[in-house]
Formats: sequence, C-alpha cells, structure tokens
Amino acid sequence: MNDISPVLWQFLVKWLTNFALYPPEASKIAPQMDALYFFMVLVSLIGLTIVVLLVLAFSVLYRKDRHPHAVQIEGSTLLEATWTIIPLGLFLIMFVWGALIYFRVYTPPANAMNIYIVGKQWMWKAEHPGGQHEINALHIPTGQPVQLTIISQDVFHSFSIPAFRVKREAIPGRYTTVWFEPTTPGTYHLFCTQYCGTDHSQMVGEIVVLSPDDFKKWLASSTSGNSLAQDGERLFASLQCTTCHNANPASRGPVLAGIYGSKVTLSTGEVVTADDAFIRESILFPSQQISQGYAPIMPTFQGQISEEGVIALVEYIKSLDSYNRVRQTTNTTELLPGSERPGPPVQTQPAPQGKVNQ
Amino acid sequence: MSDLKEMEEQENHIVSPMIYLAILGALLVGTGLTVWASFIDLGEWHIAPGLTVFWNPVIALAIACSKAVLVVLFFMHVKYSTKLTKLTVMSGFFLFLVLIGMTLTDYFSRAWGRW
Amino acid sequence: MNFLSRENGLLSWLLTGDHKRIAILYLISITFFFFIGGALAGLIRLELLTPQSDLMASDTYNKVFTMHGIVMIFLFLVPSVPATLGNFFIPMMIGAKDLALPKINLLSWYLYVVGGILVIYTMVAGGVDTGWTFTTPLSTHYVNTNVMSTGMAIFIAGFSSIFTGLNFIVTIHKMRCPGMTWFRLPLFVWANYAASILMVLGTPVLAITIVLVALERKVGIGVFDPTKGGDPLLFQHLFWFYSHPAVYIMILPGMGVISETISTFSRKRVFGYTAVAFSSVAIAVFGFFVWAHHMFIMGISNYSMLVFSLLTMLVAVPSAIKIFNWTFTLYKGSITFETPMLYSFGFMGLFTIGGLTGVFLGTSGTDIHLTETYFIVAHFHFVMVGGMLMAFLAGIHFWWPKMTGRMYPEKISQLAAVVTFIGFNLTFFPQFILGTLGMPRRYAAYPPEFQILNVFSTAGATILGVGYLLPVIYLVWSLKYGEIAGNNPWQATGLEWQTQSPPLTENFVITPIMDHEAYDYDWLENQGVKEVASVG
Amino acid sequence: MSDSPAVMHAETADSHHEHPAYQRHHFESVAQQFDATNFAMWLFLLTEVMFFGGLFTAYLIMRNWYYPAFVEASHQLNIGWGTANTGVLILSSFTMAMGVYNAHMRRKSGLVLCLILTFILGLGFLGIKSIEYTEKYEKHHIPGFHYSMSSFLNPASDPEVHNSYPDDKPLGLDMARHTELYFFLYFAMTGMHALHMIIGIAILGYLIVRAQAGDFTTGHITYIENFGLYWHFVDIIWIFLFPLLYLISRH
Ligand code: HEA
Ligand code: HEA
Ligand code: HEC
Ligand code: CUA
Ligand SMILES: [Cu+2]
Repeated sequence: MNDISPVLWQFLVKWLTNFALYPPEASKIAPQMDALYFFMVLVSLIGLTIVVLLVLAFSVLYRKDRHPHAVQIEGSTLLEATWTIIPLGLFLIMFVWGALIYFRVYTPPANAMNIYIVGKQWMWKAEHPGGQHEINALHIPTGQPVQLTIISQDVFHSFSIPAFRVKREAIPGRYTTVWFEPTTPGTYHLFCTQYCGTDHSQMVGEIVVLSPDDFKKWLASSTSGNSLAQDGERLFASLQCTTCHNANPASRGPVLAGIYGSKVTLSTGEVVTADDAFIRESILFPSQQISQGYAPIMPTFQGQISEEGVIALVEYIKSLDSYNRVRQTTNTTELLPGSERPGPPVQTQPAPQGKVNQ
Repeated sequence: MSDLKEMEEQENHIVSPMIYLAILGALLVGTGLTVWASFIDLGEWHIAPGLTVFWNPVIALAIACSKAVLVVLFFMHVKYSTKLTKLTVMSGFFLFLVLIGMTLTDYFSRAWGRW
Repeated sequence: MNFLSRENGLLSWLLTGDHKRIAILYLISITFFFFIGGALAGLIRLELLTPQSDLMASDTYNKVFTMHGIVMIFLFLVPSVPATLGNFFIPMMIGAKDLALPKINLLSWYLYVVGGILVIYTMVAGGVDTGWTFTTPLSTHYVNTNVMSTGMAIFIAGFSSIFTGLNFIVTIHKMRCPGMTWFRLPLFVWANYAASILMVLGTPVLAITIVLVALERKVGIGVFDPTKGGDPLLFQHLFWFYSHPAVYIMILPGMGVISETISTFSRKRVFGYTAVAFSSVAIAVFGFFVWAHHMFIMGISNYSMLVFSLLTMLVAVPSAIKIFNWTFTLYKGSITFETPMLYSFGFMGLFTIGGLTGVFLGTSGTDIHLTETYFIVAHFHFVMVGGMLMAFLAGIHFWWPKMTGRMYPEKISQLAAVVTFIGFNLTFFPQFILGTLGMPRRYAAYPPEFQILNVFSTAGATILGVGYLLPVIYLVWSLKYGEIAGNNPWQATGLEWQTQSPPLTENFVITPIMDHEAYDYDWLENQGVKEVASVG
Repeated sequence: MSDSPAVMHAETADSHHEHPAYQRHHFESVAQQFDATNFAMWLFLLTEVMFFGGLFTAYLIMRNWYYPAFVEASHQLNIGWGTANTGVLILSSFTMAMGVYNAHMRRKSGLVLCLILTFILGLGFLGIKSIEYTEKYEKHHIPGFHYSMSSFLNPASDPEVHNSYPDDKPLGLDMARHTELYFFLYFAMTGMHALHMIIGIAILGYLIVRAQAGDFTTGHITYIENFGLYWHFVDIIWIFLFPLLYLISRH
C-alpha cells in the first residue's frame, strides 16, 4: 500500500490512530455531563431533522411546476402555540438539568482534598498541602474528591481539564473553586482556556491521575521537606504577625487559632464565615472588614506577599486548631474522613483541612 | 403620519411661565432639602443580619428622583407629549434600571461588600 | 434618470443625503472590510493547519484573530444588512422619500469610515492582541499593543451604528406613507426596527466601557483593576451588556431578509405574520436580559447563573418560532429556487444548528465543558456566517436588480451558493467536534491529535473563500453586462418593487398609498402594470 | 430607460408645493418634521442615559465596597460649591425653558435674552467646576498624577477639611488607597458631565447667533426645543451626581 502515496498513507495512519470524536471520561462528573450533552444532541438532531425534512418535503411537493398556484394561508394559532411550547419545554428541561450539574461541579464535598492552583502568565503552579510544588502539572489520586482553590496572579486564566469536563476561571484577586473525582489513571490535557496574552497557547500542562498507592509514592518522592502550613508558619514569623497575633491575652490582634471556618462578627455587626477568601482579605485588605472589638490597626501586607505566600499563610491559619498541634503537621495529604460543615454554595467555599499524623 | 393627530396636539401646547417658575422653586427647595438632609443622620433599618438599609442615601436619591421627574415632566414637556415620547422615556429609564439592577444583584448575591 | 445617474462626480456621492447612495457607499466599504477580515481568517486557518505555531509566532497569531474578530464584527457584520439593505429599502418599503435624518445618515457613514481607517491604522501600526472581547486586566495593564486606537475605532464605529439605529426608529415611526399601518409593514422593517432598538440602547454602554478602559490605561487606575480594588468582572458585565444584544443586532436584520425571500419565492404571505413580527421584538427585548451567560464560569453568583441561564432559554424560543413559521410559509406555496432562495435555505439549516448549539452554551452545566473551546467558535460562525452572512448574500441577490437595474447571472450564482454551503460546513462543522474534544480557542499551537479535524477546517475555508469571491466577480460583471432587470423581476409585493429600478432619488413619483396587507400576492396579480404604476 | 410607466422624470418629483424654507424636502409637513426630529432627540437622550448608566453602575458597586474611603474622600469636596453649582444649573434649566417658551411665542428679544442667560449660567457652572478641579490638583487628588493619600492616612494634616469633619478617622493604608478610585469616578463622572456642558455651551453660542438673526421666532422652533431637551438632560445628570458624589451620608 505504501507505494500508493506515502503522504496519503501517513495521513490515514494518523487518522486512524488519532480519530477520536469524543474525549475520554475520566472523572465522576463526566458521565453525568455527557448524559446531558447527548440528550441535547438528540433533541437538536430531532429538531434539525424536523426542520430540514419539512423544508425539503415542501420544496419538492410545492415547487412551481408541480404547484403553480400558491394557496394563501394566514397562520395558525394552534401551530404557533405548539412550536412555542414544545421547544420552551425542552429548553427548560435542559436549563434545570444543566443547573443541577453546574451546582454539582462547583460545590465541593466536605471531604475533598484541597490543592491550591495559582495561574500566572504563562504557567500553572500547583501547591499541595504537603508542600509539593508543581508547575504545569498536577498529580492526583483516583477515588478521592479533589478540590482546587484557584487564583490568578495577573490576568484571567482558566483551568480546564476536558477529560474531567471541568473548568474554572482563575480570577485575579479572588479565590474560585472547582472539584472532581478522577476515576481512571492516566495522563490528560490541562489547558488554559481563557485568553491571557502572548503565550496563552503554551499555558498547557498535564493532569496525571495515579492510583492511590502510586500517588502516595509520588507525594513522598516529590516532597520539598516543608508542608505548606510550615511554610506559612515561617512566613507568619518573618512578617512579624506574631507581634499582634499571639496567645498573650493582652495581644492587640485576635487569636487566630480555630478562627478558620468559624463565624466572625464584624464591627458593622455583619457576621461572616472565616473562609479562605476572608483570611486572604484580612491579610491584604485588613480595613475591609474589622472584627468587632478590635482597633483597625493591622497594616496591609499587599505588595509584600505573593499569592503563594498568602496561600501558605491561609494554610497555616487553617491548621491552627490550637497552637500546639501545628508542630504535628506533616507532609502527607491524606485526609481524615468526615468533617464539619458543608458550607453555603459560594464560590470560595472552605473545605476543612485535615491534619495527619504519620 | 399615523400619529398626526397627537402631533398637532403636542405642538400647540405651550407651558405657561408660571408653571416654569413654580418648578424652579420646587427644584431649588429640593436642592436645599438634600443638602440639609445629608447633615443629619437619618438612621438605618436592619432587615436581617448583613442586610441594612441606610436612610440617608435613600432619601437623597428619592429627592433627586423627584427633581428629575419634575424636570422631565415640565421643563421637557413630557407631561404634554405623545404617548410615544412617554414610552420612550420610560423604556430608557427601565433599561437603565435593568443594567444597574441586574448587575448589582450579581454583586449582592456574591456576598456584598466582599469578593 | 435615477438616483445613480441624477448627479455625477465624486462629490455628489460624498455629500449625498440620499439614503440609497449612502447604502451603496456602505456596501462598498463593508465589502472591503469583509475581505480584509476574510484574508485574516485565511491566515488563521493556515496557521492552524499544523499543530505547531510555525507560520506565525503566537503573538502574531493573537493579533490576527483579534483583528479578524474586530473587523468582522464591528466593521462588517453589525452594519452589514442594516446599513446597506436596510438603509436602501426601509424608506422605500414604508413609502417614504428618505430616512428622517439624511444628514445624520451621512454622518453615520463618515463615522464608520473614520472607525475603519483607525482599524487599518491599528493594523499597520502593529495590531492589537486582546481578543475582540478586550478582557481586563489583560487589555488595561498587560498588553502594550494598540489598544487605544482600536478602542477609539470601536467607539466611533459604535456611534455610527447608534445613528443608523436612531434614524431607522424615527423613520419607521414617523415617515410611513398613508395606509401603512404597523401590521402592513414588511417583516424586514420589523426586524430592522427591533435591531435598531438594540443599537440605540446597547451601544452606549459599550462606548462608556471603552472610555473607562482607555482612562484606566492612561491614568493607571480604574474600576476594572483588581490590584487597586477594582473589579475585572465589572468589565465583563458592561461589555456583554452590549455585546450580547449585539449578536442580535447582527442576526435580526438577516432574519428580516429571510422573511422577504421565503415569502417572495414561495409566493405566499409569511405564515403567522404577527408571530414573526412580535418574535423580532421579543428577541430584542429579552436580548437585554441574558448577557451574563458569557460569564458562567467567570465567577458570577449562583443566583445570577440561574437567572441568566433561564432567560437565555426564553430568548431562544422566538428564534424557533421564526424558523417554524418560515418553514410553514413554504407549505402550499409555489416555490422557485433562485439564488436568494438557496441562500435562505442555507440560512435556515445553518442558523438552526448554530442556534441550537447556542442553547448548549446557555445551559450552565454543559457550558462548563464547552466554553472557551472551538465549540463556541463553531457556534458563532454558524449563526454569524451560516446565518447572517448567508442572509446578507440572499438579500444582496434578491435586491440587486432593484439597486442596479441589472440581473445577476443566475446559474453561476446558484453554483456559488452551493459552494458556500459546502465550504461552510466543511470549515465549521469539525470545530464542534474539536470543541467537544476540548481544543481551546485562541490557540496558536495545539496538541497534535487535533490536527486532522483542523485540516478539514482549513480545506473548507479555502472552498468558502472561493464561494465568497465568486459573487464579487459576477456581481461587478453584471453591473455592465447583466440583463436589464425590469421593475419587479420577482413579482414581489413590497412597495420598493412598485417603483422603477434603479429608483428615483425621491423613490416614488407620488407618495404611495398602502391599501393592502403586506405580502398580498392576490393584490399584485389583480393590478395591471399600469395600475401598479399609479401606486408607485 | 426602463420598461415601466412608473418611471417619470425626477424633475416631476421635485416640483413641490409651497412650504416654509426650513422644511426639508423629504418631509410631508412641518409638523412631521418637528415630530420626527423631536423623537430623534429623545432617542439620542436614551443613548445618553445608557452611557451614563455604565458609570453609575461602576460607582454604586465601588461605593458599597469601599464605603469608608468614599465617605472620607467625598469630604474633600466642597458642599458649598456643589450646592451653588446645582443652583446655577437649575437656574440655567429654567432660563432655557423660558427660552423655548419665548420661541413659541415668537418673541425674539426674549428668546435671545434667555439663551444668553443660559449661556452665562453654563459658563458659571464650568467656572465653579474649574475652581474645584484646581483645588483637587493642588491637593494632589487627581488619580494617577502624583496622587497623595495623606489627607486620608492622617486627616489632621489637612486642617481645612479636618475642621469641618473632626470625626474623620485615619483610614488604613489599604482603605486609603481606594480613595483614588473615588476620585477616579469623581473625575470620570463630573468630567463626562462637564464635557456635555461644553458641547452644550458651544451649540448655545451658535443658537444665539441664529436667534439674533430671527431664525427661530417665525414658527421654526425645532432646534430650540431639541436643544432644550439636551440641556435639561444634562441638568438631570447633575441632579443625580450632586447627592451621589458630594452628599455621601456621614455617621
Ligand atoms: C449572530 C450572532 C449570534 C446569535 C444569533 C447567537 C444566538 C445565541 N447564542 Fe451565541 N454567541 C455569539 C453570537 C451569536 N449567538 C458569539 C459571537 C459568541 C461568542 C463571543 C465570544 O466569546 O467571543 C456567542 C457565545 C454564546 C454564549 C457564551 C458561551 C461562553 O462564552 O461560554 C452563549 C451561552 O449561552 C450563547 C448562546 C446563544 C443562544 C442561546 C442563542 C439563541 O439566540 C439561539 C436561538 C436559536 C435557536 C434555538 C435555533 C432555532 C430553534 C429551532 C429551529 C427549534 C428546534 C426544535 C426543537 C428544539 C424541538 N452564545
Ligand atoms: C462576521 C463575523 C465573522 C466572519 C464572517 C468570520 C469568518 C471566518 N472566520 Fe472567524 N471569527 C469571528 C467572526 C467572524 N469570522 C470572531 C468574532 C472571532 C473571535 C475572535 C476572537 O477570538 O477574539 C473569530 C475567530 C475565528 C477563528 C478562531 C480563532 C481562534 O480562536 O484561535 C477561526 C478559526 O478557524 C475563524 C475562522 C473563520 C473563517 C475560516 C471564516 C470564513 O468564513 C471567512 C471566509 C472568507 C474568506 C476566506 C475571504 C475570501 C477572500 C479571499 C480569499 C481573498 C483574500 C484576499 C487577499 C489575501 C488579498 N474565525
Ligand atoms: C499591628 C498588629 C498586627 C499585625 C502585625 C498583624 N495583625 Fe492581623 N490583625 C490585627 C488586628 C488588630 C486584627 C483585628 C481587626 C481586624 O480584623 O482588622 C487582626 C485580624 C487578623 C485576621 C482576621 C481574624 C479576625 O478574627 O478578624 C487575620 C486572618 C490576620 N489578622 C492575620 C494576620 C497575618 C497573617 C499577619 C501577618 C502577615 C497579621 N495578621 C499581622 C493586628 C495585626
Ligand atoms: Cu492563561 Cu490563557
Ligand atoms: Cu450571548
């Protein structure tokens, strides 16, 4: 066959090996999303077929040489109602179904393992709680819900994993979350799908899904020595947060132990949940919300800490159930099952962080 | 053409200077009133935790709206205009509210005052 | 003697107040920009032939698709049908001598030209690479290409479109001839009326958004800058507040054309005239309430997602109503298949596909997977190219005899229509699959497994290019060699067909009196040629 | 030429019946012309409403986010000047309305007088505005140009304002930064408004000359009427800007 045309042959071989019309389904949400997708394809095909068949049939039946004199018809309320109500009904089904999936994708379960993602021109940085850093890659285990807390350092990016059917915008100055549960080990595409400047198309990477055992091995082999919380603790000390935030009852700032996930009353009387976004805001824009009973003296650290630094601090404050347990924080990311609250479905929704004893 | 009848009505209506004068007075009074109102604390209304209405801005905007309505109705003659003009004014106002309202509700429902 | 030959010389064109001449000026300018945009599309497709970014570096590629989007949207598609066919025929269809504000009409063309020149300047000066959506903070703080001149171009072109829309609304309200009630208006007029509402009310929001972006670039601080406390999402809100209605500005006039052609070539009154008329207005009104469906994954609140997704579903229904009404217009008609009809059939099929895939995107769940991929690219090319551009071509062929007094050559133009249809599907259908597979848009380089579908797409674009070049050639040819058309070659019912071709400067000798419904073919048959004249 | 009797010479179409010189040829009657242009003006004002709508949206959001910063920054504005300017503008709206009235009554001198008064009041408004702008410039409160936050980080350093608002507390650095956003919006909104005033005044100048020549007191009031609409609209914008920018509540 080769002698027919090497080029053509190349092409055919490539075609056959590469011709996939549908992306792999590698997460738990993928089949659910695809069910809706195929439902919509089906409805669309039926709708399109009806329209095309009618047009063709009428064109044949009533073309001029067969049907020289048109019969004037004013219209029909019954028909108008039919083709208003049927598409509307179908669209509404899609709307409800779609919204359910949307909520599912963006509402992480309480026991999800949290990984931080920082997007910047033009790379993705992933920070595991155990202190493993990755660039343009993300290693995750199967059989375990994974939550990503995403933020951008500069412009909009978008963290997209087609094989998982999930995608979330990385927004400058704001945490967003998405979660998924990988089902099939393998390597999948990671794309930046929001146009972000010159090398937008190079802002790609790999999602490596490992079996839980392999994942443990990977974690152990790529540790940097410090957990994220430990990084945060160092930062906390070097930025002299401790001058105000310490266990001393006379300290000028509130004690931060146990603050994460609790309800904080602000000086305006408003009660807010101390989630990641709240802590980030408290560090960078302290005047934005003053805790009741405290003077607005905390200086802003904007411009002094990178987004990764803030993440480390957040992780550290999360880990402060009490000061003495901090020391026990170790390198693994394994989670203790079961936890407190499934929060409200806001974007930056906290997932309780487990601490693990090895 | 089809609006011919209404058209003539409109053209012939001339607002008397006395009305203009009265409106002028009302507008100036309104201005004084907002300035005065801004200097006293009108308090607030707690509807629910985190949802509070402050009366000062509400009053200020209410006065501003009334002033604007006076200008539109009398100085701009909308009171004496065709239905079409009235409809045009209303639709502009409506869409203005849609732009502001629908955008703000997104912010409201995203936890007001914070990202 | 007609509007073309009444006065001669360049100046008589450049200073004209005649809506027909301004329409011709517009026609020439938008065709020019269409081919610039098309050439840029050619470059895009060539680059995407191979997975690597080998033809151009990625920054060049980014500039190319940005300029392609800007040229095609603001300089071609938005003014396409309204400013040419609408400008030419709305006054004639309602029996008026001109648009209400001829000077504003001319001004609007000049603004368009200034905008166009600024875009060309931008291209010469090195282009701009923000994407046509100008996402902040990228466009305000991170790129240092010609954002300012592009912004100015769009600002100015925006006012051109505001003035066109304003003129149409006033004209349709105030200049109808005796007997021309609202429900005797041709549906083309209704559609343009609806689109004009969108132009008048939506475009200013784009204008102020551009002003804020420009200020932010100049001053270094602004409401869209997250590092200074601003909100980049606010830009999205304001931008899409215009740009979603803008997509209906782009499609509605095209839908108007389809109503005319389908009716004419099946010799039947449009099925459900009132339903079609009101659906145009419904699209215009609802079109204002759905803008945030472009921001589903961008961090709007869940509540907003629900509202905007639901409203998106509602706005899709009137389009379905139109499609079905056109289909049933064919029922018991007496159908012929001249070129405009072929393009109209193309429109119906392709717009249905494009619209239904729009519903995929309006469904929040599937939008997560499909957004920012080639699925969107395919969606909007189906509605804009498969829909509006087909409608535009249908309209140009349909009214060509009236505008120029000459017929286009039928056989070759039918061929062109078929070529366009085939080329179009080959170009853009594979992109749906690419999008589903996850290929992101605005990528200069892509993973190799996507190559085959991209090769199809590029091949299709070549065919498509030929399909678009053909009309230019034979239409220009027909200006001189085309058959003399006569006043009413299609035996259509609109008032524009009751006067001479090309029309007089003042359109009608005597102000016509409308004494029958729109699309009243019986009336037409009962009129002797002479009586037609007395109306005209 | 062509094959239909519908074709007649264009000249035929040109032979109009009698009508006033200012009636454009494509209108059937003066009434139609007036009505159409009047409606067009209203539509144009609609676009203006939406134009400012974007600014108002931005303002409302930022004001709610950074309320303390907006309050203290607004204390930098002089309520006296603001009130005076509101008065001036309302007065000019009144003179404009009287101008329209005089045009209707075909009183040339009254019309010219009213227009001149409006012109002067408009200039007065801009004069006051420029005094205010200069003050901002001197205090380095122009965003992006050597912006200084000292009045907000340390209110006592700005005795003038501090004396009127002794309750103002120093803002945290991060909040103080957001005062720049306030001034950005202040200049964007009042600047856009002032631009409209300048355009209006320029047109007024032209109208005064033509009114003097008696162009608008013979029944042709379209221009005056439509310009009046524009002028009143600009007034309305200010009616909202004034409380929003100057009178942010204090407590
Ligand atoms: C002419 C232009 C045009 C038109 C008419 C439309 C029409 C529609 N569009 Fe599209 N759209 C664009 C141009 C257009 N769009 C562009 C340019 C973008 C991308 C912008 C960018 O990011 O660069 C876009 C993006 C876009 C998005 C954003 C995607 C994203 O960024 O994530 C969405 C989401 O909802 C959407 C939805 C719709 C819908 C629901 C319609 C509806 O109006 C369609 C209605 C029509 C139908 C539904 C077809 C007819 C129906 C039938 C015949 C019934 C069939 C029968 C049964 C169902 C039984 N569009
Ligand atoms: C009216 C709107 C319109 C029209 C008509 C088109 C027409 C076409 N478009 Fe475009 N397109 C957009 C609007 C439009 N597009 C927009 C808004 C975007 C988004 C931009 C962004 O992301 O910011 C986009 C993006 C876009 C992309 C995605 C780029 C990316 O995301 O990376 C692609 C890729 O295939 C593409 C292809 C095409 C093709 C092949 C055509 C074809 O239909 C064109 C066919 C025409 C020709 C081929 C011209 C024929 C003439 C000649 C061949 C002569 C040439 C002359 C010389 C060389 C002197 N377009
Ligand atoms: C000058 C003293 C001071 C320093 C230094 C300081 N803080 Fe604070 N901090 C405060 C005060 C006072 C509050 C309470 C008032 C408020 O909410 O702003 C506070 C509040 C907080 C809160 C919110 C908790 C709550 O209950 O409201 C967090 C989180 C926080 N600080 C973290 C940090 C971190 C991290 C650092 C170091 C990078 C730091 N702080 C440095 C004084 C300080
Ligand atoms: Cu990051 Cu695209
Ligand atoms: Cu849209």
